[in-house]
Amino acid sequence: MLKLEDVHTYYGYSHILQGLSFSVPKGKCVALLGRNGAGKTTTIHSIAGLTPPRTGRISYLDKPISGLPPYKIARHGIGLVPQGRRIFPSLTIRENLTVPAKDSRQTEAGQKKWDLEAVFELFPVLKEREQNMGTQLSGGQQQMLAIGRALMTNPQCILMDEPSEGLAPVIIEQVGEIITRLKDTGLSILLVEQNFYLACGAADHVLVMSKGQIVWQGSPTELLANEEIQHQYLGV
Amino acid sequence: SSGEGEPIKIGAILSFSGNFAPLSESIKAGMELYFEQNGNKIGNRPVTVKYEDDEANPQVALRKYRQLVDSEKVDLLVGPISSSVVYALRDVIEKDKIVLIVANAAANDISWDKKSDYIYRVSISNWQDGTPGAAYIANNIGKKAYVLAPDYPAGHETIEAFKAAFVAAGGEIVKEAWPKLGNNDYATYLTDIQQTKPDLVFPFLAGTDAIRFVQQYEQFGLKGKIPLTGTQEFLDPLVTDPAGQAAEGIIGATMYTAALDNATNKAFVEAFTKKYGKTPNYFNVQGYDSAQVIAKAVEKAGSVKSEDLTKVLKDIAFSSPRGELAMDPMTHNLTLDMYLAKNVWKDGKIVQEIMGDAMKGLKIPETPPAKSK
Amino acid sequence: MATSILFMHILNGLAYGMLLFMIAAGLSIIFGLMNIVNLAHGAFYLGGVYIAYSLVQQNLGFWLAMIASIVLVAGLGVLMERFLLERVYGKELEQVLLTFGLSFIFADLVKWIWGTSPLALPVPSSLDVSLDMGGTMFPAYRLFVILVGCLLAVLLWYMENKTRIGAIIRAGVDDRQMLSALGINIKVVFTSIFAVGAALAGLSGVLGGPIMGMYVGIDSEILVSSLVIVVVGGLGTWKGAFIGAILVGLVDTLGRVWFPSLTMAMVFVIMIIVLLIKPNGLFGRGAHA
Amino acid sequence: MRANIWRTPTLFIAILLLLPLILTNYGVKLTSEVLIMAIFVMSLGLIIGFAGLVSLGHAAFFGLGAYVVALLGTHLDNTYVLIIAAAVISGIVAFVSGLLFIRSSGAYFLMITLAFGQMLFAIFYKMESVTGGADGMAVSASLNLGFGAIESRVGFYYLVTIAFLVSYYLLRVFISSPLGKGVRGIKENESRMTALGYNIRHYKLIVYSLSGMLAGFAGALYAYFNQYVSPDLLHWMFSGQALIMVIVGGVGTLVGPAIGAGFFVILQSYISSYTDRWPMIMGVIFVAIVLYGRGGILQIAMLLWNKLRPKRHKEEETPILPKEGNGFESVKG
Amino acid sequence: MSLLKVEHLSKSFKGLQVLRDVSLEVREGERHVIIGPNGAGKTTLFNCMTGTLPINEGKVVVNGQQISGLPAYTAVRMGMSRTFQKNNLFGELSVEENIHLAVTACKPYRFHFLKPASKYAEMLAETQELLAQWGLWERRSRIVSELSYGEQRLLEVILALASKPNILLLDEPTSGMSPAETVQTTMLIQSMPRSITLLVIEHDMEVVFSIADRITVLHHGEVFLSGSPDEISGDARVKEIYFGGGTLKHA
Ligand SMILES: Nc1ncnc2c1ncn2[C@@H]1O[C@H](COP(=O)(O)OP(=O)(O)OP(=O)(O)O)[C@@H](O)[C@H]1O
Ligand SMILES: Nc1ncnc2c1ncn2[C@@H]1O[C@H](COP(=O)(O)OP(=O)(O)OP(=O)(O)O)[C@@H](O)[C@H]1O
Ligand SMILES: [Mg+2]
Ligand SMILES: [Mg+2]
Repeated sequence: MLKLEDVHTYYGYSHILQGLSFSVPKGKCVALLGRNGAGKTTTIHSIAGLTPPRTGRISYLDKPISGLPPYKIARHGIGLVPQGRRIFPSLTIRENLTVPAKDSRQTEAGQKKWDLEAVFELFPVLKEREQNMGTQLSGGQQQMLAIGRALMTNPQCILMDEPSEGLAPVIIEQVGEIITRLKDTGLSILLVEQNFYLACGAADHVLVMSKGQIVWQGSPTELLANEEIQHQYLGV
Repeated sequence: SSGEGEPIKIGAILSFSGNFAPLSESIKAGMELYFEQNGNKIGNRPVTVKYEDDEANPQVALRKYRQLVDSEKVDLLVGPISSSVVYALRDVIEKDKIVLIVANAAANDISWDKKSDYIYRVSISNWQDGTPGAAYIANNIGKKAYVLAPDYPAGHETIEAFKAAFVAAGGEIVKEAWPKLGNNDYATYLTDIQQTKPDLVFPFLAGTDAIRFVQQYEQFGLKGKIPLTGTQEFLDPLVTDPAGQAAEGIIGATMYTAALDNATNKAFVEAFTKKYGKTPNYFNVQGYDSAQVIAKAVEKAGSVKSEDLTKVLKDIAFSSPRGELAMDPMTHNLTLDMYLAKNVWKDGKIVQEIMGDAMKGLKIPETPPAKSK
Repeated sequence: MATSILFMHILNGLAYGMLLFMIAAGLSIIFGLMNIVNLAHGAFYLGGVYIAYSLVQQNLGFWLAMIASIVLVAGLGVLMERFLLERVYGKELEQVLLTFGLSFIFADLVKWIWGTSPLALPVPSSLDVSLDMGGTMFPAYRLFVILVGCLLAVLLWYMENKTRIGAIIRAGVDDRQMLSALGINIKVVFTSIFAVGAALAGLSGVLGGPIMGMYVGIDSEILVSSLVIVVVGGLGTWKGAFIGAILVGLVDTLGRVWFPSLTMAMVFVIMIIVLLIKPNGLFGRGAHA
Repeated sequence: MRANIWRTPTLFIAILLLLPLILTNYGVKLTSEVLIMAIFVMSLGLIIGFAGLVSLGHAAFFGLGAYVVALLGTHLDNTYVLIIAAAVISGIVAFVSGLLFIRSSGAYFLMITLAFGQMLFAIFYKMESVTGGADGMAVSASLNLGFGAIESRVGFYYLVTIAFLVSYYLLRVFISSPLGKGVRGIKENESRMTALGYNIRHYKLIVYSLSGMLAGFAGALYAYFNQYVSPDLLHWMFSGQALIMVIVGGVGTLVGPAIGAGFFVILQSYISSYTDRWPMIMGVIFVAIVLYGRGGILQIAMLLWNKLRPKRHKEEETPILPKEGNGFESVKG
Repeated sequence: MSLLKVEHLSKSFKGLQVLRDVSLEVREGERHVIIGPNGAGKTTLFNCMTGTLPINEGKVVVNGQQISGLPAYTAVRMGMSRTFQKNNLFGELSVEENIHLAVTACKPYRFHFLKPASKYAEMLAETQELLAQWGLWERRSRIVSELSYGEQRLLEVILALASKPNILLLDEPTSGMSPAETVQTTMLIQSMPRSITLLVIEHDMEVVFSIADRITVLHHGEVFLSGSPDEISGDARVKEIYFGGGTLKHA
């Protein structure tokens, strides 16, 4: 499982994450909510090693991963669905999926292995268009591709930064189901969402973030009950 | 104002970077050898030579010229490899009234329209390079010549000269080819030669162009099939050493080879091989003679003032490794003896073998000859 | 003009094109694929041919010398990528200055070590024969160069279509961060591919030397013609460099025959025409650099 | 604040005007050459740093300007006419070639401009009867602004200085003007500019032609300076040098390229006269600039300046650094 | 009469038919929302209307004047400006500079080059206004690439507004915005003067139904259904292909 202890991250001089501590248990989904600029993406990037924390400790399965280069962290089995899709423009859709592909040796026995077929089955449109360039997909389709790409690394723990962005409601529901399915196969999930209902629907535990700090946490039901927090920090 | 023992400053403008580097280095070596032999003194005055790199670019050369003349205050200049540099410098030289000893630039016009009281050439002119071999070739090798030279002024001047002399000797130019300067693949021309089937091929090429040509000439199986002649570039270690056996058998006229049999040359070759451990090429000689001419002129004139120097330079005579030479006052260009030579393969190395005289006392005409064809 | 001679000229053109392709192959990887503006390409060529020359002088034999000098040049490439270029990925202009500086340094080193007088790397004796092709002779060595060119083409084709390498590099050029976040050690990939590119440039030096010659100053000629080929063909695909080289080789050669007065500008005329019709080169993937 | 904006320039101008008093003849000549180069390199810096058009054929316009003076000069000897003709003709050629080339971008633009330059080079190289071909030609026109021919070095120096200052000032206004900002925007993001309603083609063409004109102007001055022109002035090697000067000085600024020009020319001419190893030394310097002087000499200079200067000015000064500045200085300063 | 007309528009990318005979009419002042499954062709429709992409058949008419076929930048001259689904900003420039460019775009003085832009009071004023209105004032000198994603989404919308359009095309304006910003943006959109005609692509139903006068559903590149919000929300087939079970709401 994934564990953050008193993580501080900076961009140059600006102190963004101010002592973040939380953990994502195995097979559970933790949702991270907060207004724009709260520091959610920075949190995700700190874990993935894209913006390494200056102080504090991040460990996965009790192995420290803070300070490792991103690719090593990823090889620990941590997958990333980045904000804004970040599809590789000069790769075809197929290549976008195959480039990160990792064979299932590392994936635990009995766990569902993600490969092209599996992803194509999940998002059939990707198969229809496999030879198109990644950026020739519609926004939503790119989002699907980004999710599929992360799954292709057969992660143990997956970091999702606003996976529902630009998706039609039906597909959002589908994403919700995917998340539940992933949990069932024993994946841990850190879910950053703006879609309040998706987050509350899929998550077992919710963190509310503001100005780089966790200002509230609890179960979805508690949050749904807590008008005040919703209003103050999420503006729902 | 030549006070006793006051040093003489010489400015050398050469092209140490770019394709002319080897020529420049050779000339430098020659000059250094001469001055070293004479205790780096002219008369009782120490000599210092300031070398500048013009990158074979007239614009840079002008900058270097100013540096030497305005800042270093040199007494006289020696140098350029490329003729365009001489043309660029000519007017300023006339203005500043400073003497330039040309150690290589071969353009004919330096002795004709662009002739200057302050510019004297101790190297060779394109006309003198193209002319001398022609008669022998026409009479002894063949009448149908395939000529090839880079498509730039020197190329045209040299071939022009050769043509005139060759036709005059009853020869005929069956084809002219003009590759670009620095052309690296001669396949097209070599194939064309195979088709044209001339009696002989007469190229004018310098440095690496010449080496590539000679080697590819062999690679395309032409060596030994169609006689290869050429200008003196093809009879010079600078080309024949790297070209190796491919250069074997080339015949032509040259103003210098280490094999020349005269006292000065014997001494020169010995001293040179002692200092540098290799046989001298004709650029070394051009450098050596430039230095020698400067020294002689200064001694004779007893001053470094241009007006004095020009008086003596006009008809200065000196004994060069090339033989006894003298400046032609009408053209400010040397009267040269040209020798017939041949590349022979002797114990793992190409050497030049003198076959006799090509032309004695060869002067460049005082005015441009009427163009042939 | 007789067909046989036309055939010869075309053969020459192809041979020259293949030579050019061999020389440009390294750049088409480093510049075309990795999108690194490498003005030191010519310097790699120099390195290749001069090192090989010295080793041959130590009578190591052409082929051993070739392998050794390729390895050395590749090593140079690794150092260059690891310690210098790595810091300027995505900054084309800084790459320009950096590699330009390096090419200055390398060229001057060569001058320092080997002197300025031109040298020549002899054709390996085993190939130093010329074959009779219907009356006209043709050097066996050039046929060998054509062969090598084809092999390189196959190699590049394989890398691009049969392995993930090509895709990984393109992805790395698009978004280094994202790619490494997907578990790919992009540093290692880039360094090794850069080394391959350098090695190819070195190889082209060794094999091109006997034809193109060896002297300080050829590096910039090599650089320009390689750039022309890679750009005419279009960045980012082996096909580009290959077809580009053949095209340039043919037109340049036939140009010498049919438009002798244009030889100076021939190559550039082709380039302008191609780029006016196809602004991204013949097979370009779209604007780069 | 105001004072602060004006201090540096006035200081700079003062220095330029006083230089001849302290410099040797050669120094004056060299500085004049540097200033001419500076104008040329600024013109290139304009399209590279602000329009993102990296050209490797800019010398073509410089050389063209020079040849215009040389060739026309044999027929009529009016400095004003010649210089204006040089600028205009170069500008027109830039415009026409721009029409064709603007379409391509990045490396393709780099190479197509290189090709264009080389074609012009070939033309001037080949037209022996007219241009003297490879041997070049002497410039007969004499420099005369109506009050007697300017022959003295110092006279010429001051002329060039004024030319430089004026060009610099105009460019400065240009880049901070709406048009200039538009150009900068295009460098950043073409599709957005189009979506905002800018006709990016026009902007690119305008700035490219302008830069060509300025290059031609510099070329014309150079023809007067050396009294001799040769095809080398159009060769891509020269374009390449200019490109290097731009980067060395600092891309995305105006002063940068000017400084780069001075740095390059002076350094090279001195180093090369003290050692044959000058290419290596230059090379090392370039590498060092990339590794330690992110963004060129100017950057380094500013950093030092900021260190030396009393703290309180920091805020006002920093914007000149390329990263923040982006040629939007005026908005900030 | 309708201000904006799309007539029988068709578009295909080498063989792939993306828009099929799409016709659309938007009355002046109308707030028209386009919804539809991912890949339905919404963004492509925008691209074709604004001339970003060439169209195969049909035409686009604004104020009775055909604009299809004209270069992209002319659309803005016709008072039609747009946002992008994928952030498309001047990453290296500051927020303020971004807006400067947007404001200047259609000003007569955009070609002036003899006076510093900083001397054009009007431009500065308009910029300030926008910055204040959208609460980016204190972030005005931030380099855009250093803004958070949502903050950048906000800037997308601002740039489109800056040219004072009378037809505004918004492609998923609130995607990536947090609920708070979404509400703010929605309100700003509602508060826009009726002189501005709105064409909005949106997947957030709350936003859709709070601004739409009229909704068009695109599906497989064809107009599937067009009608009032109530008609749409009531329609079973739309529910099936687009809304889905709506389970989320009751999570
Ligand atoms: N590269 C950067 N340099 C400097 N500051 C940055 C950078 N990226 C983000 N920031 C700042 O850090 C803060 C947090 O950014 P972050 O992207 O983590 O927010 P977020 O919670 O992901 O917001 P959103 O919901 O919009 O994605 C913001 O104030 C942003 O301005
Ligand atoms: N440049 C292109 N080349 C090929 N196909 C394209 C291109 N752009 C879009 N498409 C295809 O056209 C269809 C419509 O794309 P579009 O972006 O308009 O969808 P959309 O309605 O905006 O979807 P979303 O709601 O996900 O943004 C998609 O199937 C997409 O894959
Ligand atoms: Mg975020
Ligand atoms: Mg869309």
